[in-house]
Amino acid sequence: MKKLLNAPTAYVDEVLDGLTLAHPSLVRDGTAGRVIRRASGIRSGKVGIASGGGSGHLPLFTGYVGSGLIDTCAIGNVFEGPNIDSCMDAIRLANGGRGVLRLYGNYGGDRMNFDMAGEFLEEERIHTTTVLGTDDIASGTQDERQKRRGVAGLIYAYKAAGAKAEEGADLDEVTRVARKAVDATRTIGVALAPCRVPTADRPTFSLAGDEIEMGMGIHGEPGIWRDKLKPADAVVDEMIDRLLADQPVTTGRISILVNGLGATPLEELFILYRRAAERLRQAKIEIVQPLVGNYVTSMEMAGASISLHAIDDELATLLAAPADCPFWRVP
Amino acid sequence: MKKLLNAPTAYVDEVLDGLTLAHPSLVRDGTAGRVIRRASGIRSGKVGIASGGGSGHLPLFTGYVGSGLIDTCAIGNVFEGPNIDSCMDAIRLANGGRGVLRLYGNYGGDRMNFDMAGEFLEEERIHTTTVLGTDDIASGTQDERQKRRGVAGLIYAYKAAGAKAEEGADLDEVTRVARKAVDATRTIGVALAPCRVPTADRPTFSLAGDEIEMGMGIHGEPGIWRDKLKPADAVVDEMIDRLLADQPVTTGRISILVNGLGATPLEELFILYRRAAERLRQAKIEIVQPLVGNYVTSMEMAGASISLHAIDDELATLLAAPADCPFWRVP
Amino acid sequence: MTAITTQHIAAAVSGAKAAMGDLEQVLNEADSKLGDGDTGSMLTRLIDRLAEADTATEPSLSDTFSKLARAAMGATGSSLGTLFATGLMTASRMTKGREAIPWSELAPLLSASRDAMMARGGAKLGDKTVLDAIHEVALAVEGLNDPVAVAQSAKQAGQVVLERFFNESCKVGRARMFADKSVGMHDPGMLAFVKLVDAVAR
Amino acid sequence: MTAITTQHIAAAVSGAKAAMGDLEQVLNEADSKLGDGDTGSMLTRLIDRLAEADTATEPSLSDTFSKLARAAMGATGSSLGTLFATGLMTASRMTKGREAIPWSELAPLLSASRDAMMARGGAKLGDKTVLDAIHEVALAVEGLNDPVAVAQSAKQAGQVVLERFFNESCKVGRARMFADKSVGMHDPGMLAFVKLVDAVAR
Ligand SMILES: Nc1ncnc2c1ncn2[C@@H]1O[C@H](COP(=O)(O)OP(=O)(O)O)[C@@H](O)[C@H]1O
Ligand SMILES: Nc1ncnc2c1ncn2[C@@H]1O[C@H](COP(=O)(O)OP(=O)(O)O)[C@@H](O)[C@H]1O
Ligand SMILES: [Mg+2]
Ligand SMILES: [Mg+2]
Ligand SMILES: [Mg+2]
Ligand SMILES: [Mg+2]
Repeated sequence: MKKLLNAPTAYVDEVLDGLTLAHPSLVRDGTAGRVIRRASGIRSGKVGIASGGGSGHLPLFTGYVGSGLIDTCAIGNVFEGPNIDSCMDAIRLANGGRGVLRLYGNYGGDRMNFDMAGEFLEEERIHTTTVLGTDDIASGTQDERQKRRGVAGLIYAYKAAGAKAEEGADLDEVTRVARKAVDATRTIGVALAPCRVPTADRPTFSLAGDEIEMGMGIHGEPGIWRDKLKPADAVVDEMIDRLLADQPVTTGRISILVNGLGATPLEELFILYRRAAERLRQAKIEIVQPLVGNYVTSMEMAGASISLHAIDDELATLLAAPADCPFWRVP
Repeated sequence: MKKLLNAPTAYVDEVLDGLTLAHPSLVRDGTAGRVIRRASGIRSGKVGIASGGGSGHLPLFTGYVGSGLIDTCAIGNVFEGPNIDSCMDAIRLANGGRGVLRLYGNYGGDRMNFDMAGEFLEEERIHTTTVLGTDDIASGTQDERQKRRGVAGLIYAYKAAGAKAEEGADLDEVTRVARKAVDATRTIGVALAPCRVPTADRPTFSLAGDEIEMGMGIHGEPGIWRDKLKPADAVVDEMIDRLLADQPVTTGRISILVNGLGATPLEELFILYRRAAERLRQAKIEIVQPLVGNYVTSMEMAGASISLHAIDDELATLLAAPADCPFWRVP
Repeated sequence: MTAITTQHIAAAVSGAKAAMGDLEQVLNEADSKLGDGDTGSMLTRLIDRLAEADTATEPSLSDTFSKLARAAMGATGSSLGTLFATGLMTASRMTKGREAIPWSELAPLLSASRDAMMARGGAKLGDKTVLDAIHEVALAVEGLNDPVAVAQSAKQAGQVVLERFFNESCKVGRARMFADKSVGMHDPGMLAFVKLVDAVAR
Repeated sequence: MTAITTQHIAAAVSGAKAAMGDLEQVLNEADSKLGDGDTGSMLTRLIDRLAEADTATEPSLSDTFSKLARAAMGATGSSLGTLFATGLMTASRMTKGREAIPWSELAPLLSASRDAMMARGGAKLGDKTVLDAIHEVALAVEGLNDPVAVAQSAKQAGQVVLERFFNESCKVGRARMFADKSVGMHDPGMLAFVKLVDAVAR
């Protein structure tokens, strides 16, 4: 598991330097430089959206800072939540006077730090709400849905909330649509090969040369089964079946994200998408704005996830609204 | 080297199906469905740009079909040139009555097939010219520059020629800027891990767990040296030194492409970019429109390439002109 | 009779730092089985930051704990690191204005930290987390006022708790979904706490 | 006295197809040393297409070669495949209107194909490519009119040329840059031609 890096402990800061140098619409801010915000700052009178999470998932989280998406992002070390200071900075920097939605994945560290940041900020009287991404169906049963982890599907919540905030909606409305987008989204992943945390001397898990693991988390947390590699169509079929079983698509319309975990080539993602589209067509579900590519990764992990985002008219409108960040653009 | 696919022999067609399903601006055409063209067709009166090459390099080649870029693309099997029929189809479909520039990489099979296609098309009186991408400095010495292979830097030629054609320029002008863009571009790659052709039962090369190879080609062809993994900065320094030695940047301005070969995470590309930008700043070379990401890949090969595209006012204008395809957009 | 002072805390931090050299990859490895493989590297960084925080001139134990808490918070936002910082903040609150506390106050300090960590993280005793280890050590040193006895009991309690939970399953985080897989291995947070107690209580 | 007919060509194609089962990965492997590792899979596909092309009812050898050339062109755009198709096109041109040709005309057919391939690909004899193998076989069967003797000589020539170039370096393509690395291995195109001659000349 070779990596092109310098000191492993400098990894995150060098990545952020490169990211912001290459994309001037993003700037580093915050006490420790661990917040990415829009270069233009928060528009006064707009509800702010602050997110955050661990490093190692580019374009998530920092890459989605942009118009029609999120305003600020607190970023931690690889697979570690952002620290309290960064969370506080991200919330403050997203404050345009109409409150801030905290929108991030449902991970222990992230939650504790955003919570503590909120407590510290109480006296500053920034009105905040929280919505947690919980789309990974392999990370909790149906009746524990609120305990599920947030993975690739989080970007649909960014999109909905970001579009609503850009419209000038108030915090309650932005919060409502973020929650609605989370509720409408389900994801499952399949892993082919692990990644390695830069400071660790071995990969986060190991899989035999002919094995895959269904349902694995984006940090390499255990999945539902581990078995021999199967044909792509069989893998997709199982993923789609599991997603639809967890959430019947009553609206008849979805957006789908076929997401690469990092090391899986675009070619394979298109092979997966082809089958997924076929299956959805058979199920008489219309696909709107499909996304195929590396949207939420785990460094050099190999594999893919599929997210289904069931949309009604409101979510469809928010999804189609203009958005622009270095890694996702809706014209 | 696990792959998510069905029959290895169905790989390319399934990829193209997925690609065109996900991106309706691209459609399959040609006798064997091995041409990708713009859904809108060629605009009458515009010079056409036809490209082509082997599969396995997405987003290259087919992904760059779009406004301000190329019009059609003949696509072969993995690492094989497109066949004559596809080349003929691509040229015909790019013909809007003002001639067609054939713009592709300098590989044996591609060249022979585009040449033969040209001969077969002679009686159809489509006026064509040819420009070959030759940016890979590790594939030939300075005095054999015309023998060098085309790699990631080819997209700069797409951009320049595409912008010029969109302006309404004639074939000679479009050909001139394509050649100028090729002449102004140099690339070098470094590989960390191989890929596998879907029908082959082993990778195209092997590298020890702690080795890298400088100058390796995008099909795994041998490079300049093979040695222990070095710090990212040292790798970048050597790459930049080699690029600048091959082509002193007299214009003082370049665009740079830090390109992932497929399995290398964005994080590492930003670490490389950070250093490259530092080095160019030290050399008092201004960076315009940097590109960091997977633009030209070799499926799941790990590693990166750096391309420098030295620009004068003309190339700068063409680079900045609007362009839009699923994988590269200039607003 | 000795009491716990800022110097003891500084010595504990040095001891912990020295121990992390060997522990880093062991803890990463433990975490990689069910989590993301970063516990060791996170703790290494966190303890490096504690060691960098100059606490020698802090007027009270409370200030020392507070400075360390802030250093810990700056070092990470991971679950364990944040809980660790939460524990330090609690210790700071409980030692307001005091330059030293008798060893017998270690147990209530640990218990209060444990409770604050439970409130913050939402886990319960028995879930097979760092909490169970803190709890066990707190119980073991309860009423003891002799540093040697405290060290002895703490170390012993660490071994006991590790063994007791080895064949239990994790009940928090994603690991709870794969309870079976967590049987027959140590929880990385628990293991970290026990190993650091060992190092500090030499 | 026998002559080369459409039936011979069909038999040669079947023989080649049967041989590819074992040859596919051997040739991929040979190509992976300096090229991109696809020679075997490309040839397998190409020869499958030739076998699918129904040439039984073609009126002349020329039509048979032409049909095969078109099948080959449809199968690939790789260097070797395209050169192969170029050779077949040349054979077609040289056999216009003829239902059969004597075995003694095999040599001029091979020579003409070789020349067309040189013109198309720009390589020279001695560059260590498939051309050298074709050349050697053409020389070896020159003047022979007995199919058994032709087969014998062709097979022998194949061994000779493989050995002769084994320690030479490649002079075309990217491999020329790393001439040293190509010493001590077979050129995949040359190896393919020789192995297919072996299979066809059983
Ligand atoms: N909510 C919680 N309550 C108590 N302990 C927890 C909680 N979450 C995690 N832990 C402890 O933290 C350890 C994991 O730490 P670490 O790997 O640093 O965190 P992360 O899960 O953020 O990568 C676990 O082994 C467990 O002991
Ligand atoms: N220009 C050329 N002239 C003659 N033979 C060539 C030429 N280019 C390639 N070859 C032959 O083709 C072989 C490679 O075939 P193949 O792997 O199918 O092509 P590609 O290089 O397109 O992957 C080489 O070993 C060589 O014998
Ligand atoms: Mg972590
Ligand atoms: Mg090839
Ligand atoms: Mg962890
Ligand atoms: Mg080849």
